[in-house]
Amino acid sequence: MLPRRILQFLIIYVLGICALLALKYGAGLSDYVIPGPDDLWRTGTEVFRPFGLDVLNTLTVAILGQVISVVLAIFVGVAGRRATWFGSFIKVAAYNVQAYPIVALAPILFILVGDGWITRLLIAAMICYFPVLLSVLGIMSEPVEDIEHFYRVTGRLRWQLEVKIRAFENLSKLTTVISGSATLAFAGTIVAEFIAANAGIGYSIRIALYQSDLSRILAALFFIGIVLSVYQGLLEITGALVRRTWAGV
Amino acid sequence: MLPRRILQFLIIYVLGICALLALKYGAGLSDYVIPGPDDLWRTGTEVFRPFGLDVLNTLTVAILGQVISVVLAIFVGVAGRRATWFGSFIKVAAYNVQAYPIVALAPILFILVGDGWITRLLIAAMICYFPVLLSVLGIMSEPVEDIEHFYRVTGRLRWQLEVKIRAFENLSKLTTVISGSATLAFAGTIVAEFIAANAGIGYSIRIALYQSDLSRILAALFFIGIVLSVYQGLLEITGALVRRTWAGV
Amino acid sequence: MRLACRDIRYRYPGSENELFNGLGFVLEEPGFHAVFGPSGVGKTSLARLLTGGIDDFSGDVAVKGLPIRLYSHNLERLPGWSSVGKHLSRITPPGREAQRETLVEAFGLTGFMDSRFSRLSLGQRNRVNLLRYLIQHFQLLIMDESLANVDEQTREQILLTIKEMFPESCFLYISHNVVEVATFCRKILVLRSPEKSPQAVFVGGQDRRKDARLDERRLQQSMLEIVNAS
Amino acid sequence: MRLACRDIRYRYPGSENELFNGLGFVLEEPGFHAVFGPSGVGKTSLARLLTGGIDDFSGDVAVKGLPIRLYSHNLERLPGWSSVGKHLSRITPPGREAQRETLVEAFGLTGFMDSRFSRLSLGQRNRVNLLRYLIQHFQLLIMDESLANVDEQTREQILLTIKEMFPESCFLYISHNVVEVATFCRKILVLRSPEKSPQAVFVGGQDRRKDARLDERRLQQSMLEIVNAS
Amino acid sequence: QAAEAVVYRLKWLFNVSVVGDLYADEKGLFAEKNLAVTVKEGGPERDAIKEIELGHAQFGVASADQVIRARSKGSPVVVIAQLFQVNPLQWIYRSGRVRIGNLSDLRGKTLGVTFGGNDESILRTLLAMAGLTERDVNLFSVRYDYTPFLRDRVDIWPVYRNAQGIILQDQLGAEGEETAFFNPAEYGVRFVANSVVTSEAMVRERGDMVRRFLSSLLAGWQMALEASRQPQVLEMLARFDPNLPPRVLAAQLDATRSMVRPEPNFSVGAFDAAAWRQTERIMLEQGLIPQPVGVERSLEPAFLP
Ligand SMILES: Nc1ncnc2c1ncn2[C@@H]1O[C@H](COP(=O)(O)OP(=O)(O)OP(=O)(O)O)[C@@H](O)[C@H]1O
Ligand SMILES: Nc1ncnc2c1ncn2[C@@H]1O[C@H](COP(=O)(O)OP(=O)(O)OP(=O)(O)O)[C@@H](O)[C@H]1O
Ligand SMILES: [Mg+2]
Ligand SMILES: [Mg+2]
Repeated sequence: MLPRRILQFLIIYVLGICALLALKYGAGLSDYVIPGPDDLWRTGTEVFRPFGLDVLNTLTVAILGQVISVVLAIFVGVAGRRATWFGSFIKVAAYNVQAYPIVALAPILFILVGDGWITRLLIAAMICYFPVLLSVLGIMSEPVEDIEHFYRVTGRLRWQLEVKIRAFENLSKLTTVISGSATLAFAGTIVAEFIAANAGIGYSIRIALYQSDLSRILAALFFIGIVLSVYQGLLEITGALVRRTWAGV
Repeated sequence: MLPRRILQFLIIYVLGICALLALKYGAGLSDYVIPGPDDLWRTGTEVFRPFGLDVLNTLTVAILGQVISVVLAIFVGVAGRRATWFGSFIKVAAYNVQAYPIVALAPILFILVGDGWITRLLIAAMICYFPVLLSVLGIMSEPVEDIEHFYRVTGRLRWQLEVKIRAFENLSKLTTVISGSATLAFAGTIVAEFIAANAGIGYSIRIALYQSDLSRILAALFFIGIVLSVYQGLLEITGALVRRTWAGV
Repeated sequence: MRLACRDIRYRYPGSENELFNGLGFVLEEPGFHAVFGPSGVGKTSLARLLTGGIDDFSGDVAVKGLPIRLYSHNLERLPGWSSVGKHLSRITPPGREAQRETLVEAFGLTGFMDSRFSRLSLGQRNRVNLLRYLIQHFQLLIMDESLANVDEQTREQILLTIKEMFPESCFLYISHNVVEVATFCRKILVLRSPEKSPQAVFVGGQDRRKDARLDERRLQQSMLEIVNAS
Repeated sequence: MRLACRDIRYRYPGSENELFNGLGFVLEEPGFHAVFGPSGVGKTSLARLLTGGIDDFSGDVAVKGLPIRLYSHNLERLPGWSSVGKHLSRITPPGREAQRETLVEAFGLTGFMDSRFSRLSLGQRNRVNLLRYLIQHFQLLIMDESLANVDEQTREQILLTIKEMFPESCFLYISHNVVEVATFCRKILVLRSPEKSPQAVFVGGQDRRKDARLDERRLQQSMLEIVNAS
Repeated sequence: QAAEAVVYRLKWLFNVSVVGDLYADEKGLFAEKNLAVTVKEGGPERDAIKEIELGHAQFGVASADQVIRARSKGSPVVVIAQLFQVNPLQWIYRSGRVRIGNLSDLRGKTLGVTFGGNDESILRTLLAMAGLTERDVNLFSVRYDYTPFLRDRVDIWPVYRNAQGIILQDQLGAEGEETAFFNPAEYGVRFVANSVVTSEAMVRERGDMVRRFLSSLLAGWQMALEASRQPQVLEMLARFDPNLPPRVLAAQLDATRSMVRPEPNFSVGAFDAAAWRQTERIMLEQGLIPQPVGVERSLEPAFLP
């Protein structure tokens, strides 16, 4: 499963590069608009080590950010699941924060928490949490009548149990969303690095952009893709494992 | 429901402003770091019309972007729902595209589609589609055995019917995600405007950032919040309507 | 105890016809009673109405001495994350453990306490579900087709055990089996279509208990009355 | 036609005991047959095994003359987006519209064609679900407790109608009602616990048809045989 | 005695534009004065003035427009040195295809401009001087990447002449395209760029530390720009900015030198008060500040060596 995933990523990547090269030769674009294959290859070997390390650096932040965001999303999703005033208030707050693009919030964030690692983490978590939240809200606000009935009528339906039942009944949806959201945590971390950090692959992309070096950007995309495929694959395997052990299938 | 939503947004906004002001006076910060109430008020009245128009401009792009992204997400979600090689290929492709931060893809986008309106739309759609995709994937890959059995054994389970059944059984989850994703379409459009446009509220925010004018940014956040609350509220009402008519509840 | 309905009128929102059209009855003795009637006549609806699941009806439901009224039906499920036995022990009120064990035995479920609910057969699910209701505190328990997917022998054993263990409680057993309700139930509330008046009538059953012999003739008589009434 | 099982062995993954332990039987005549046995004995499992739902068993299932084998059970649902009538007409094979109408009538569902499935009573759902299978092309239809939540009178009418309309087809009717299977079924496959050998035996039933009188004595005899076999 | 901890926030990434700052740090010039300086990279979302006010930094680099804006909003910011004597913000163009001999040549051209940025103020001033209105030119909104310029959709494109300017010149040169720079200063617009800032409180209460810091910093700049140290400096730059080939780095360093030390014996850091006044006037005219702030009063030459 994991090797397949990586193979699939490679296919996509190669297809993308080929499309760009076709465009380059088709439209006769010069090397500074789209770099040629030799340039790509040279850059690729050159940045192999540094970008590899950068991506791993980014990955650590992304993983942490994802954990935070999943916890946050579950928290907000659980708090906002009811159709009460407070529930909808929580939802409005959570939605609005999301609507503000990070770039607009960044200055305020810098004022509040300063710069560095925490900001990077926070931005990653903010970008990642919302999609998880949407799913959690959808799942948590729909009763599973045929299971909950007994607990409700016998006065046993604490919120923890309610949440547990709904999570369990939608386990495969939840694991899909959570493992998929790794992608977002990654993208979020990169954005954060882009605007606020001095480490990580996002920072390298910013420098490459600033130096107008498309081959470096393409190389960075390659590393991002590989590492993400692996991480995502591992998450999916974990998801399957959780399903297996919890559901005893 | 709609007025309540707006009221809730106002409460959140006012709370946020108060927190900032408390910080300002607590730490004795100048208007340059955090603007005072008079400055805020003046800026607010000054930008009322232009920002209002900007936000509406952004909204139109966001709506279109959302429509595109929902269509795309459903398309990919349906194509990638099966546990086949092709299904997982589609998924890997869709996930990878998402992982690349827009800032890194922007140069490639500009090469491919040029700048302007289309790029803005595309970026909005790209940011918005992924969370919807995750949910659609989760929903579409889980069979509804007790309904599908009949159609499967009698050879009637075309993919359209399968999709329809699963969508219908998860209607409230889907509408939650789709109406929630409006937020993302909005944020996506703003990001796109930030990096690629010369119209819309994102563009105004960028200018305010360059001029480190926090009062303008706060005013922009206000308009974004209001318009988004209304749009989201309308989407939710539509969602409820769809549920009512389709499910006949 | 007393359970009295007076002039109940109810129509499902969006449906054309009244389901209950002046329904009324009074039940004053505890015991194992039945609700009987053709499919679609409103048994489930009546049960939900008596236990708070439906509350936009007109008319009165007066209840005395039955503070806890539970409704159980045959499509309920247990959560899937641990075995049936674990779930049951978690929801056993303190002091009822022995009762639970007796019921597990009588219900023929001894071998299935380590299984997950989703791996049980339909009849096993029915039984597990009913069992967990029985060990709760209640004065009235409505069993909506709770044993519909259980074989007759097991069902008989279950009914006799319940009657023996809970002589003071009130049960309303919804079933489509005439012989069964006539045999085991004390009073049978026969529901009829809304055009008929009265919409519900009581018929006496044989109320058979453990170790009691059944009078075949009187049973035939009860069955006839039930069929005639419906 | 011929439906023959030889030395079927099956154990659910993760379960300790064998469910089928050399099960074998041969059925060579079409008609309305039953599968009978206590709850949890493996009726549903056998049905799924015969229709492809379970395929990791050992032993042989040899089938001749029954190319289309359908399995239906009582927990199935219809999609909710339009009325039952619309769904039924969509899945009616060309030329079977009249048949469908006859069945709707006989099943007592005439008034419910405009309702959504989720608004039907349990017994009504059972009937709608069974009905849609009957109008499909099939040679073997397994009905797993398909009428478990329908009242006796309606059930009788349904069974008689089915037998009249599909005399050539083969049915396997899973039910817990001894009287019913003894009355209406031609052959009754009684499943027994895996320790017993053979694990399945056939008992003859009365195969009652419309307008035919029932011989009470022979019915008693059949019932006794069934009970003794199980 | 333990060194005093100081945070110094730059305006941009580590590259040739901060070569003196890096050199001072590398060579231990701060440590010599008993200061433990943390030099932090800047970026588009960074604002040294705000960080100084919030106490996250003690010194920083800001452009003149930032300083003027902050002063007009009551921020207690003080400028203690002006690093760039010539604003590196200039426009690159393909001299083979585009000819800009005087301001009126801008007519009809597609001009890259970062709306809201310094280059907008500068460009608008230039247009006003040439008697051109927005309708006489096409303004093209500039963003993170250069593709529109690379694909020749825009005639002139704003760059930091000593940094990206050199890189683009090199890339286009490799394809045989000639480039040149359009420098506003040649037309009399001398908008001030990067300067060293700190807070009024620092000046008032920690004058000694300010003096030690600034003298080390400026010494770093002096040394980094001396031709004799070029190999050493290039080696250092290559470490901080490893992606660029040495020839590009050398060209960048040359360009920087001419902007920070226009003459061989120029003392780095001196104020060009007239340019500051012009900067303020431009901002006032364009409505970027509501009223004059008297920017000279925030210039504090007392700490210059
Ligand atoms: N939610 C609903 N909306 C509209 N009509 C409903 C709804 N639920 C049930 N009905 C109708 O009300 C009538 C009574 O339903 P009810 O479920 O109470 O019947 P029942 O006596 O329990 O039948 P069964 O024996 O088949 O379970 C039926 O005709 C059914 O179609
Ligand atoms: N998925 C499963 N995994 C493990 N064991 C199972 C599974 N499904 C059923 N069983 C077990 O296999 C046995 C036979 O189940 P099956 O559903 O075939 O019984 P049945 O004869 O249909 O019973 P009923 O009359 O109650 O429906 C039961 O003991 C049940 O617990
Ligand atoms: Mg019912
Ligand atoms: Mg079964």
